[in-house]
Amino acid sequence: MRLIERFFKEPRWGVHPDDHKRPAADVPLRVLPQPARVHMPLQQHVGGAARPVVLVGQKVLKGQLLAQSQGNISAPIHASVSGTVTAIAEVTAPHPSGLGFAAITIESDFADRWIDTDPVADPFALAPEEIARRTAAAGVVGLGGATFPAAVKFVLGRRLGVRTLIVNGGECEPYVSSDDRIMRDFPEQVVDGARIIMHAIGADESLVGIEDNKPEAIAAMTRAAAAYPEVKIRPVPARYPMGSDKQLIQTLTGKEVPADARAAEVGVLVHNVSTCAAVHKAIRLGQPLVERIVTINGAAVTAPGNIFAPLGTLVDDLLAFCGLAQAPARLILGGPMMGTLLRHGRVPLVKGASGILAFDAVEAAVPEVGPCIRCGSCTRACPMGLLPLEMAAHIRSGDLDGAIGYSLSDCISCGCCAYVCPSHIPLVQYFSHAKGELSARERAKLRTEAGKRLAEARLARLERDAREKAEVAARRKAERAAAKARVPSPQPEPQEAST
Amino acid sequence: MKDYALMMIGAALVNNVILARFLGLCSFMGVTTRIDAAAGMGLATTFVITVSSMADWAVQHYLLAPYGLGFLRTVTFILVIASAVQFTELTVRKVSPPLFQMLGIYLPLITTNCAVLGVALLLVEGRMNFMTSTLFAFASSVGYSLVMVIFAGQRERLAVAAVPRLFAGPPIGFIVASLLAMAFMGFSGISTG
Amino acid sequence: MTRPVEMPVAAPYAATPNSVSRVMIIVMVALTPATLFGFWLYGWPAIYLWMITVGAAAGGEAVCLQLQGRAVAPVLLDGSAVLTGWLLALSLPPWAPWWIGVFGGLFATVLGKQVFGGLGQNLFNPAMVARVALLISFPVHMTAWVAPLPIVAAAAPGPIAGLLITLKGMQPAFDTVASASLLGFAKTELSRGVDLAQSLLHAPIQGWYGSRAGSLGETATWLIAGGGVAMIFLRTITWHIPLAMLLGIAIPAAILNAIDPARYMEASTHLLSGGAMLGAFFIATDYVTSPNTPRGQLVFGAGCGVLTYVIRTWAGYPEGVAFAVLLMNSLTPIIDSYIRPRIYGRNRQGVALEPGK
Amino acid sequence: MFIAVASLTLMGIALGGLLGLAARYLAVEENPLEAELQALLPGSQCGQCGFVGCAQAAAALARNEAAPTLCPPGGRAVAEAIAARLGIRIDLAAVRDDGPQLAFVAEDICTGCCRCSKVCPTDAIIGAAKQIHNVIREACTGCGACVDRCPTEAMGMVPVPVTLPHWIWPRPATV
Repeated sequence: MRLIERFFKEPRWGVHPDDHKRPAADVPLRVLPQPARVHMPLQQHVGGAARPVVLVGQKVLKGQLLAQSQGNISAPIHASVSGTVTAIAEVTAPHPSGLGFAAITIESDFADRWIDTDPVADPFALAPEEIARRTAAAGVVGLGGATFPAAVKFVLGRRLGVRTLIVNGGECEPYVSSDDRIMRDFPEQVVDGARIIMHAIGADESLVGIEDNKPEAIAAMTRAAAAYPEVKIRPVPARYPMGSDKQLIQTLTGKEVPADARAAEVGVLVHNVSTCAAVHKAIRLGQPLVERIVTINGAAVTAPGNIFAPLGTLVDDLLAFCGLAQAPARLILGGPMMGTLLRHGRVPLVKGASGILAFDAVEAAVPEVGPCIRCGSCTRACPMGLLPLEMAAHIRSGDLDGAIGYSLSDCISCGCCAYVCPSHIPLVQYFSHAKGELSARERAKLRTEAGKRLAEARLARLERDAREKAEVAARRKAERAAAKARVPSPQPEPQEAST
Repeated sequence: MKDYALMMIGAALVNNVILARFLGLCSFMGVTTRIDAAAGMGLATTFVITVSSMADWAVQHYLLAPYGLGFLRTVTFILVIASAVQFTELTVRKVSPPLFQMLGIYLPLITTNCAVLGVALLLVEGRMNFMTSTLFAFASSVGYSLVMVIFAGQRERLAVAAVPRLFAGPPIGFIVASLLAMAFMGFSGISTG
Repeated sequence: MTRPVEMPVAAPYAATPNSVSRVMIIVMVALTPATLFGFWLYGWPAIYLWMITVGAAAGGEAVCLQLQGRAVAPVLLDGSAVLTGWLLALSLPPWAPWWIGVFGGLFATVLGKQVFGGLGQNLFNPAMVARVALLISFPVHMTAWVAPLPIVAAAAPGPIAGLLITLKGMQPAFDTVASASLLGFAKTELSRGVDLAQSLLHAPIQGWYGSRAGSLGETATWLIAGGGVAMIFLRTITWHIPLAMLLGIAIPAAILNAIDPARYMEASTHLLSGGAMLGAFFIATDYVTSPNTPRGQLVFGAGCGVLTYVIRTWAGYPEGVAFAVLLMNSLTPIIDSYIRPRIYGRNRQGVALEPGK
Repeated sequence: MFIAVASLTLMGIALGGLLGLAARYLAVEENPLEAELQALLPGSQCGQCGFVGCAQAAAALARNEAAPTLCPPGGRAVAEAIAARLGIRIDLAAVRDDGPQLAFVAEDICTGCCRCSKVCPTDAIIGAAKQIHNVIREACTGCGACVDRCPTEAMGMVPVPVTLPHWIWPRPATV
């Protein structure tokens, strides 16, 4: 019977990897002791990097503004411990390149003193704009991994008249359970945050999509939402990538987000459960986003589980707290499907980091890559309906335009294709490479255009200079001739000054 | 009616211009790097073959045969074909500049595409009437277009395949063409059966 | 094997347990019952021919890899060359001489596969390329069938006699078992003007369980189909191509049989004879040379079926599966480039959906 | 003999007349190929191709008198684009492409002679006479015209430094 069910009832997209979420998900939440030092990167979000407003040597309190947002899409950064700013310098970014980015380093005084906060007793009395303003000031960004500034989405949702808020409790990445934990331990915060967001965008209902492999979270959330009929808990089938906005929207509402459009244009807005909790803290308690729950998991970890830790803590400190059974063969920030490879653990915890995985040699083993046998597994797995094998073949032979013809831009890099590939072809890397090359090409084009404009401006300038010089010369000549004509009159030349 | 159908199947599939008669091989290798270019070439050639074979039929029956000018056959046929090609070129250039770009030099070269003259000469040999010869010419050129498009699809895939350096390019193209010809042999016997 | 850390590896950092060799092994296991039945039915010569063909295919692959300076062992171990040889052997007359197997096996892996760059790069099904090449080059040997002579039967050749048959060709002692396959027989009779109602009365014996003259793979129809269905349930293949291909044969056959039963055979006869089942489940479903999308696979399968029927019925060759598969293989790139899945957020033409709807 | 000559002549005249009519009715304007090619070129008029400027280079390309690989600052991408526009195939391996480059001034050797800033096609070099010059990165097109002009060899080219948002995943090693 199960076989038949498996055969006919599975969604037509996605994959079902081993989730490895337990036992880490069932371990009670632990709080990381104050780290001695934190590094607060200026760019932990999509958009412009924040601009520092503190000086080296300055004493700061927990929650104090360190760097303010710059531009329309940006987010401020706050101190996650109290102490002294010791440096504003580059640290290694959580990025596969291992390149650095700017961060503010704070030496902790272990006092954990909060700055004066401005709690709001009744957020529903506030104007929606005020909620968006406070959320923006608290530096809340999408905590599911996208790290898009939350307040920008509030304003957008309100402008486009969004009626449905979708709260994303999908958390389909294997190993990771930080959203699960927040729903089990702080369901009231999530529900309250969701209601505040609904108020901010003017939505009538919110649908909380939770994968059915998290029954405890579903139960806790159902209890917390019992008093609020507008908040509906909707279990969804556990299938990767259910936590992707587009797939969750389709599963919960049946709506499809058009290509190149935003979800708000079909009347829905998606926020992660952790983002909801962060909004709750930002509004009700006036606390900026300075801490988060992060899953520490993987076979190299002695005591896997979820940790409540200040942002900016080094990955090494988090791993040391959980204990390492062996030197990890592979370090990943995020989940195994879409996470970021870390070259070492001296990388700060950023807002969008839901998990840190330390794999042992068995988990980290990369199977030998073979040629594509065109089996079509990737095509069946692709949640976007793309043809990964064709795109990769074109990219491999250097035909990027061919890959664009197969709609490379619609790829969400979920990794389903590379996961199911029986030849273990690193398809996502092909696509990331091509996307990078294409944006480099785009930048080069913009640069060329700018160069052309500058060159034209220069030519115009040279022409003008030449013309003016010629004019001046001509005038001088005329004047000289005129002067010669009437030698006796030694009049000064008033035009000279005007040229 | 059945005879016409069998004759057309025979001309298009069994005795395919390219795969069985080995005519028009230069365009077969030259313009088949992209499906749309091959389809455009097929259309242009279909037009040229059909129109010129109609004209050639008239020339043969009202000029060459009655006055015993058989020795002028090749010259006059080429004259007719060249005019038809010129006309097609002007039309394509007007109607579809991108196709004109893609076909490039191969468009005027339809003149020397042996498939065109070959079909015209086959018609004379076959001593067919006007209707039959026009249908035969049309079916032959449809067969030509079909193989062009099929082969272009395969070349598009070969372009991204990891063909060994030794065989990359025309060699693997000819191997594929031979395998394709083998597959088309499956149709043999249809027109006689 | 882990790669050096210097070159970053992109996500995902998890992989399916499936692999190319696992796929090949499943297909081979699915073929095993039918093959063993064929061995039992045709005795030692069939076993030798199978071994020779598989060996030649694997040997051809090994030599090509060696010439290209690529590692031989890992590629051979993926099993694709063995499978190609196996499928080819199943489509040969079981008592064919050794050089048929050698020529076919080499042709399949060298010209059918390795010149294209190896696994995954070929445009035509290697086994069918070899079969068609053999059929065109050696029509007599390729249509010399024998009546079933179970290995346990007293008249059956023993291991030594069987070896002689494979090495030296048909021995006079066994002339009596020479037979024709049903499709070939009917075609010959029809061309002599004998209609089916007459000719089928004294046609070669058709055992319902597959005991009849034919290649290894065309006799054990039900075992072949069973293996194919098992592969569908194991998700090694999908149902689209087999179903479409069988329907593509059955529907025109049923219609024409209803119109003129004296000229056109029944649909069931068409389905159960020749390489129909083997083709539908094991040959047309070859990943490399068939379309990727379900809709494309339906078109491909239906095309294979209809062409098989057309060639069987009207063309010169009694059996059309191999030709049909090759012809549809040649159309696969075009099917793939025109039939694509609908992309999320776009319509079938690839244009973005309207946000209003 | 007469019939043969006459019939061929008549056919020639008739078909020629028809084509003449067709040419009149199906006339198309000439493709603005030159303008299109010029749009593809970097337009910094650096002169490294041997022509005075990009317009002249485009004209030469349109007349088929120059190779699509003529533009060093454009690198592989421009060569590819031109070849695609002209419908010809080129050997891309022959194109040297070290990736985008930037000019830099070695400040300890610069004498402030202003020669480089005079030739810079985009005015990307600033600095008054007798002052150390500097390159505005955003404006530099990497054409390299300044390098040869420097009397003290203080000008050089460096690859554009890789930054976090501009980092590109390497293409996987092919098997």
